[in-house]
Amino acid sequence: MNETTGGIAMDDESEGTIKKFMYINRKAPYGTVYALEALEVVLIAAAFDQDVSMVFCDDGVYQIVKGQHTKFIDVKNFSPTYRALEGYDVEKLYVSKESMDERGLAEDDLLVDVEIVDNAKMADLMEDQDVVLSF
Amino acid sequence: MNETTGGIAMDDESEGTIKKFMYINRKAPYGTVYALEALEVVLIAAAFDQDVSMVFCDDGVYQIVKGQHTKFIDVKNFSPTYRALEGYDVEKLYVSKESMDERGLAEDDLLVDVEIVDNAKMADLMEDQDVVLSF
Amino acid sequence: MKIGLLINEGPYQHQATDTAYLFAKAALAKGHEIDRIFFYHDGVNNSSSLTEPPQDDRNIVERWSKMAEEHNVDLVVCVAAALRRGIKDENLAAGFRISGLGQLIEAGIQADRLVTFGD
Amino acid sequence: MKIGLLINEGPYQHQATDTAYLFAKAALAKGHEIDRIFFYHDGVNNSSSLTEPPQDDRNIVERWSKMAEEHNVDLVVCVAAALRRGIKDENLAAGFRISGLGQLIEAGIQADRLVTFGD
Amino acid sequence: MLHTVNKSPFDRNSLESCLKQSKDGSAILFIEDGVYGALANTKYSDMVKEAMKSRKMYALFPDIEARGMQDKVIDGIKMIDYEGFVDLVVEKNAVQSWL
Amino acid sequence: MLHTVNKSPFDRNSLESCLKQSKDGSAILFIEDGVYGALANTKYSDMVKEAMKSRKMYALFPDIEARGMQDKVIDGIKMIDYEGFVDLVVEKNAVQSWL
Repeated sequence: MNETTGGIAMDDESEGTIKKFMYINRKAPYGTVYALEALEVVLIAAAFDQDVSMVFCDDGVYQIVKGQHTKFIDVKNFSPTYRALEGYDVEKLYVSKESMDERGLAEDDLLVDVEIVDNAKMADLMEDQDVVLSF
Repeated sequence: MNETTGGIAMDDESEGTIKKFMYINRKAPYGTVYALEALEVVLIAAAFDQDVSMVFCDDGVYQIVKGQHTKFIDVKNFSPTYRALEGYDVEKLYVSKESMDERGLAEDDLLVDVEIVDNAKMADLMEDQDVVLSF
Repeated sequence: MKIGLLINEGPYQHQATDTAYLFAKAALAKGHEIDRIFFYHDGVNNSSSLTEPPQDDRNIVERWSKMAEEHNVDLVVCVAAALRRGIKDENLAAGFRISGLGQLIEAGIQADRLVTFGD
Repeated sequence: MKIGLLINEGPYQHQATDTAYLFAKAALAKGHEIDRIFFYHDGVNNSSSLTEPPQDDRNIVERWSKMAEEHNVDLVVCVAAALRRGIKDENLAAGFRISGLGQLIEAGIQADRLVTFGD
Repeated sequence: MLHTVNKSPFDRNSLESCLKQSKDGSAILFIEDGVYGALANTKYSDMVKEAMKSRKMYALFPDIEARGMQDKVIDGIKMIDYEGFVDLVVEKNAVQSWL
Repeated sequence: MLHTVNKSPFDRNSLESCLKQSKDGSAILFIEDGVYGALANTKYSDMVKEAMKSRKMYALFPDIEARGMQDKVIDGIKMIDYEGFVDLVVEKNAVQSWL
């Protein structure tokens, strides 16, 4: 457990608690490091047995678009990792309908299965969380 | 001279040249360091006897608004320094009319004398430069 | 109440660290506990012992160290983000420790509130 | 042609430094001269000798050092910005030197073009 | 829920995003360059006033004053200091920072 | 003159600012997250197409491809690589980066 939790042993207090964590991704990949380092947080978080959901809205929807090839900017293409999330039991992925529409993107453009929700539903989901981390 | 030029002696090649330098300020003060560090560049640049102009557009217009009091955010108020620019022979200050209008600002809100120019004139001024530095 | 903070930007470049500090100070003054402050992304640069701001400017790194000492605040720097950006034990300021991302999740679980400051 | 660059952001956090590097590499390959690269704001963090990215990632600092060595590019780090952010001679990577803002103006005067990369 | 906005609406889309994805009854706090979103007579004032009908809005006074905007804030936006910020965080169930 | 835009128009105002303050006949290059401004069928496509009537537009292909946008670029925007970027800088009298 120490390995996957980033080198710490969870104490008694945290072991019993299950909180709702939401990770909100609002930024495009590659232009800044937030998308990559947010993904690293979610992968670690998966080991803690909390209730995890991930949101992609605004330019964050570009993170999970198919067909990324980063060879010529000399940066690692981390988009395949989103497909691995399911194996970490991170299954609640929500994408903003309005953000998709503004960008002319369709569900078929995305490389993972997601639930597409409108702004009102997104606001409801957000309101229901214990901890919201936004990148 | 070494002192004011940041510790360097200008060589023969640079001594004879006079270029048009434009410093474009597009960001608000305090939220990021760009406004302050851009001002530091302009103060040094003044020692080089080049043709210097400064532009304030977009949120950059907020840099030169009167009445800034930074005591409670524990940061130095550098706005008085804009008034000192004249003493450094930096006299060409241009402010975007459209940026002022969108923000509901009037010339009277500004702490220095400036020339207010519209987008077309701003584009003309920019086009006329040898070196444009944008912060 | 137990409050945790996440800080995503470095010192001087963005106001985020200043706001986080002044928020933490106010929370401590009101008797709340600042459980842990986690430094991620460029936020890890808050822990560099080598910073030397001008005399008339605030010393951001020292402020954190002092807060850690006076109020027993746990200042945790993300190891992966720190290695990418050149923060290691040799230039780590007093009061900070380097550890894994699990510490951030743990802060989210243990604190009553987790507040993010960034760009 | 003589080209100068101004880099305003640190490594890994923003793509600006990557773009600047690939631009400089292409310019050198085409036979242009990269006269000087000036690192300002968080850009000074490009010169930290302590960075240690993951094995499968690019090493941004080393790339600059290598370029300086192979093509005699003058890599200048702004002293005031560097002190604020904890870059000093003791953690300055090979090929970089610390100097004043005058070097930026000088680059603007001497180079045929000055291109800014930032956030 | 408490939402914080720290970017100018002229520069970024975060205020608009926040208004669209926050619920009626939630609280919105303007901090740092976000305080430019709390001002009267700007391109964004009407959008903010409309949102104020269903949400409670706050602005961090130290940031307002730093920027010289103390006389320009929209009526009805409550000015608070860092202590008030802490109180809001304690009062609400969670905080979302629109960065 | 060459203008570079490195931010998404959805996130920042820099593309709009650039279009308003650049002259007819100038060149605009989309790089980094700026390439999202070069795409068809988005909220900003019409604004960009209108500007293309009087300005020459380029997009950095390595950035387009990194983001998986190779099939979505507006017709008439010229794709270039880093060498093409260098050529543009050399060709034009000065560069303004809209950061």
